[in-house]
Amino acid sequence: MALPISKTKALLEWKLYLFIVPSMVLVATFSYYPTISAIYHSFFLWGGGDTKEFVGLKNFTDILNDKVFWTSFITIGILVIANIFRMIPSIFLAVLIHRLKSDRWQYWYRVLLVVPMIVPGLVTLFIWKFFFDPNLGVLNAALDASHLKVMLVHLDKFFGWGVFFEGVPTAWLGEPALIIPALIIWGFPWIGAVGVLIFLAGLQSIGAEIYEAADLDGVTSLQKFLHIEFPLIMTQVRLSMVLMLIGTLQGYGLQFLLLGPDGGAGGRGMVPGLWMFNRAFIAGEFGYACALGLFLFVFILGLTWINNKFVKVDK
Amino acid sequence: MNTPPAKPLRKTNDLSKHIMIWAILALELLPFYMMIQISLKTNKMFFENTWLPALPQDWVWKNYVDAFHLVIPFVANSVVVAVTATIGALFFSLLGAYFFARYKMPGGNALWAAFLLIMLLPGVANIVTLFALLQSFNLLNTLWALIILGVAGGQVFCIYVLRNFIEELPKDLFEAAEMDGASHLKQLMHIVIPMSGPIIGTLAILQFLGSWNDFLLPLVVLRDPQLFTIGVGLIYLDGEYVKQWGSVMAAFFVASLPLLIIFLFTMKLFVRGLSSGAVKG
Amino acid sequence: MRERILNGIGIGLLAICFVVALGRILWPKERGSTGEDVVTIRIAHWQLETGVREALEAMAREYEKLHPDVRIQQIPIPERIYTNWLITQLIGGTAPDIIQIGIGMTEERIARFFVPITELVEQPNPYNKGTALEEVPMRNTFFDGMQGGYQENLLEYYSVPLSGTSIRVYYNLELLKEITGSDKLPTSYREFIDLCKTTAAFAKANKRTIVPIAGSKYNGPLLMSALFSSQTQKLMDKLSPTGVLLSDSALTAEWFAENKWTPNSPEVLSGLKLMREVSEFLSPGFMQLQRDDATFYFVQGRSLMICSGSWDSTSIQSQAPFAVGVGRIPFPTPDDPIYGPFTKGRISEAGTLSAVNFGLVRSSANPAIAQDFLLFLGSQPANRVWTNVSRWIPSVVGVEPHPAAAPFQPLMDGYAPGFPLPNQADAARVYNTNINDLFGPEGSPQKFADRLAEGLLEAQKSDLARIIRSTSMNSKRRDTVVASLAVQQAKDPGNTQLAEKLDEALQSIASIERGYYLNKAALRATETAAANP
Amino acid sequence: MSFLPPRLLLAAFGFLIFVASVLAKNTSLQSAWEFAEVNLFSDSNRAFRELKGQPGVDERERAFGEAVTYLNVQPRTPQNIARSQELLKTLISGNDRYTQLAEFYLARIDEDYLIPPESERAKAAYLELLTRRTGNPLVESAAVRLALMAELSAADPEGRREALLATRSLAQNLLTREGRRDFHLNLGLALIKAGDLPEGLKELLAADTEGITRPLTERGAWVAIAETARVTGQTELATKYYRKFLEKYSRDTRSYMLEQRLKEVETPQP
Repeated sequence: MALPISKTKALLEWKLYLFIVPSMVLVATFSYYPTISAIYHSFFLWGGGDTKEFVGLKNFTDILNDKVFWTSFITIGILVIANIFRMIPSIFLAVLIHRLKSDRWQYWYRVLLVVPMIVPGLVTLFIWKFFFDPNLGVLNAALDASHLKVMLVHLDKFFGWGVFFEGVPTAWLGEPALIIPALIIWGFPWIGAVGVLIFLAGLQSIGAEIYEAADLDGVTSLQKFLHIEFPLIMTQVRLSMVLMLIGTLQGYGLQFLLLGPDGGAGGRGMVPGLWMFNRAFIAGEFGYACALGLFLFVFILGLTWINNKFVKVDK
Repeated sequence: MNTPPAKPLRKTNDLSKHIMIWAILALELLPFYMMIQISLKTNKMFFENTWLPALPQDWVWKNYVDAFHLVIPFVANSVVVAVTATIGALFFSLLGAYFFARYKMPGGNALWAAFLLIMLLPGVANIVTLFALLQSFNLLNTLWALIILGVAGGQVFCIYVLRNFIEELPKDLFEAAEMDGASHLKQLMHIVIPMSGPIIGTLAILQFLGSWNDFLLPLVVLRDPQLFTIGVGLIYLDGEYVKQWGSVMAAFFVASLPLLIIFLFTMKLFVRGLSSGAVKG
Repeated sequence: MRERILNGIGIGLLAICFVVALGRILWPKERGSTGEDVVTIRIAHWQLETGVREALEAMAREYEKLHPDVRIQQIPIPERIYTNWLITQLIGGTAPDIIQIGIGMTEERIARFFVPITELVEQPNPYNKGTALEEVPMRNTFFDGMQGGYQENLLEYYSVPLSGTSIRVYYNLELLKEITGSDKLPTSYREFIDLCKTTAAFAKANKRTIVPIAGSKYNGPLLMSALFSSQTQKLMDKLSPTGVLLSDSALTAEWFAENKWTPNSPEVLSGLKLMREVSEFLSPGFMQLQRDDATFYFVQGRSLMICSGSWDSTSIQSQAPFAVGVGRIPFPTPDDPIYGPFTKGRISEAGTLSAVNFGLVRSSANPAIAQDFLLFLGSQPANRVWTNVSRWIPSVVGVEPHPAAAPFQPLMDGYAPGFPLPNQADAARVYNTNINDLFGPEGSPQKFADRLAEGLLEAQKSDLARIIRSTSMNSKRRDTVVASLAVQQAKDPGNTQLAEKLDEALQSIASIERGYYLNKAALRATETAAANP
Repeated sequence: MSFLPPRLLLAAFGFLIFVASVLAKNTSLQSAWEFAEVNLFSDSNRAFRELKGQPGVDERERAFGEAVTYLNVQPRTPQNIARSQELLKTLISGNDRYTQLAEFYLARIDEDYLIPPESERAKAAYLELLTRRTGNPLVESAAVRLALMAELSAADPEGRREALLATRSLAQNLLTREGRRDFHLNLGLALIKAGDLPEGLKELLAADTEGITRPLTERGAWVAIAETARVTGQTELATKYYRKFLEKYSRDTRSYMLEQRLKEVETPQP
């Protein structure tokens, strides 16, 4: 931690404040100013141009009876929980690579992990849209080939989902009930290259002797993970969880590209961020979008505050 | 700082682990493979055989010729923006991180909280206000706007990571330097930077990647086509109504070529940086 | 050590790239001289279809020949991101001089950022000198009287149209011959549906993965909404007061609120039934597919037909390795057993508005030159270049369309379309999010009609409230303008130009207020309807 | 960029303020009105405020200018609207051009700017203004507003028809051609919508005789006249207006349909 410093010495070291000034100025003008202006505009009826009308708290009272906004929190809730489970493969891969004997392989796997990072996002989007294509897509072809589709059709009749039908290719992004599962399947092995490398870093600080002791007591590989490896990378896991939480709550890019501004069939893919985008750019209500943004900001602030308070992990 | 990497001494061979790792990596590398194999095909060839690469003799090199002509001007702009933004971001964040890490200065905690708060700010509604701000500085339609936004955007994450790193450095080094009257700037130059090679390398690459792939900001800020960066160029290709998938993928590959080259050379630095455990909670 | 060398090379390479790139930017080798005397006029649009950029380039070169001191720069922007790009450029004041008006354009933005050209188009176009249209006011030189460039609620002309548009069905003639033995295109809806059925049977029998009509969330609705509006023709005649020959969203909303039509009225149900029947022959899951997926299907010979606009003709003709036939949308005829009773017959394309229209931006650095270029764009000679290079239909009278564009010429014979289903922001959301109940495997017209009945009234309330707010903002802006004109005219009675301006302003305000009160009446009716269902 | 010593910066700033105020001095009322005419409301408002107390400036015109521009200074806030009302109230005494305009705009504020609107007060003000036969075209546009309010007053068509017919008497207060024309046109369209075709047609014809100068408005009026005449069986009136329309506006999206209608009307049905 930073060295404590007495008041008097701090005055002597005033030059140190000069170090933080440039960053503060940059952040104040390009991050804080737009937010303050967004807060200012959330009290106006504003179409993005410069004609605006003061309407006081009307935008905020409108939020209360904005049904679409509230139902979008259900979808985002499911996605957040799903994203927590989607962190498991990254940890699993990190542990796998860590436990390899040869150093050579460990290095080359790290290199291979980084390669997907340089491929433009549009390519991955193309592949996944291809994956979900009802007619020539991989998912439907695989389901048909493996006769899983037949089983699904029976299940559908039994439970009455009204989603899977004999001979009708399933429109994964066209069917309201399938939109959330499709969003979760998206990016299947769910490997975050940076995440895996960070976890690997955490695992490296485990000394060889701990493993020897564990082998002697005949500890199974699962217990080894739970008692040795996992506690050590807890801090990294919590950090990436917080970043994931913020990213998911604010994010709408994938939904927009895949499902369009209305959140796809049945509006099931609607998430708060996408609704903010819809109100601003489709309905032209920028003031209202600012109010939504402010509400979302306070909501995420609350969540991260709770997270820091109750998920205490000693360093 | 960290004990030599432990090698778990176990007899069972790692075959099962290798298989699982290769299975996962195969899926991760699928987009990379598809990009390359499609880039050598015409639409007709791609359509007949989507997944397997075409036979070498009928590879369509014309796709790459078109791609180079289209993408090269964008690459030049992107290189200028990405490099300058990365250098600027790291320079200022190093200074900032040093301030937080060196002493618990009065007001330090308040500033730190202010910095963390920025990560939570939702973006969409204030693109319009950000734009009006750039307009008041008449930075619009210039690469400078992208550079400054890149530098400002990178501050929070870089300071967060660098602060942890500098705090881990042994304190006595700083006290010794202070004894013989070294100013804070000298301490930063002679102690912090030499020791934080890998972490700075990592942050540099992440920053570079960030501004290389970004397309919303350049699209909103730039108006003249000759200033467009890679991200915007690729959106054009994706915007065509009847797409020649071959040349589209070839352009994507050419766009990621500079990244590939830089990675190949600085790979060790990057992997060690990420693995140096500096990125902590 | 090896690592240090590798890093050195890497950083070195990057440094070289950086220096070369920086050099390229600081001393750009601009085409032609970019000295102080050359004025650059920028023109932005979203038509990335094949042919358009080439046509605009050709017209720009023609104009540059006439005016060597002007350079025209074209800025094409993909459709998906045109709205975001447009709003920020307009607000930022860095917008190009001339912009295509259409996507993402609300009346308030047009009034705020674009220059009304009503006076300009009342006089003949100087660039039509030496043609038959030399004396004709510019407004009258376009096939639709420039209705396409006219803003309903602002009561001003704001843009010059370059092209006409029409919706057509494209046919893969080779496949058609293979399936039906002849290349005769269906003319009526009955023949069209029978062709779809034979195609589906043919595909099943020969195990060919062929789809009768290539569909997407863009192409599907194009065909179906045209067919739908044939079913509300007679209903609209019955409801609309005389003198209103064009569908008006405020009137449709008021009729809906007063239960004069509901999603369950027979005409609307029949329209939905028509859409459902056609959707069964579209590619499965078409509501999830994008526009380019459908074109890709058709061009690869995976579907017999595709319904799209004339704007796709050049792209399709140049990509398709087979001969392409073009036919009119097969509307049900009055004697059609199922869909006959509600329709007056095929829909006239006289109502087709001229399109691809460009407006003049207020913040343009040199408005005079930009306006001159806009006049040039709308002239007969320029329009001839347009149709011959882009192969799209011309918008100016007396210009022969390129042979490839001929089948797309709007066909005047026919009747006015009926009103479409409401498509304002929130009504469209109700429509889009429940569309699966119409086209889905278990969907049906009745089910979708019930969904609409549930959500449409509420959505219409918020849409009407939004329209009223934006018209009110527009009418308030006029209050100060007309006050200034009134005082100036009173102080200088002799000035006829001022008197005409005041006279014009008073008439346009009277009509705007009428539209404002029509929407208010519709909103009141909707509120009373919502209050007691 | 080199850092200017603070003292020099302060001096430069002071000088700038001085130059701005000098520049404003020679703006005249005319330039202030021109700003307003081209939607530059904030500049116009500032110009009017700076002209306060200047020699040779007609204070009543200046005050009216300031009041009217406050209506569109951005952002539009209740305080600005209140300032506009106060200024307009100072002009009510006397009976010159600015008194009439001030009363008209006070009514306009009641009608559209106040939240919630004071429609009754606005209606009464418009009525009173019209009976004073001001002969000012802008003030006479109040008649159109009264007609529109009447149309909205009743929910059922019958009630609407009566309310509209009641406003007919306003016509004799209108001394200007523009006032009469716009009133007859909008009253006619409203009556047709409420279902009273014969009376509506009379009003439209009255508007046409006054002379509609705006092509866009003229087209709508002629189509309405021709169609209503056809439906009410006045075939030669319908033929006259169909021909008038097709001759002047041959290239309109409605021309094809009107040609069809003309054929129906010309050849007397057997």
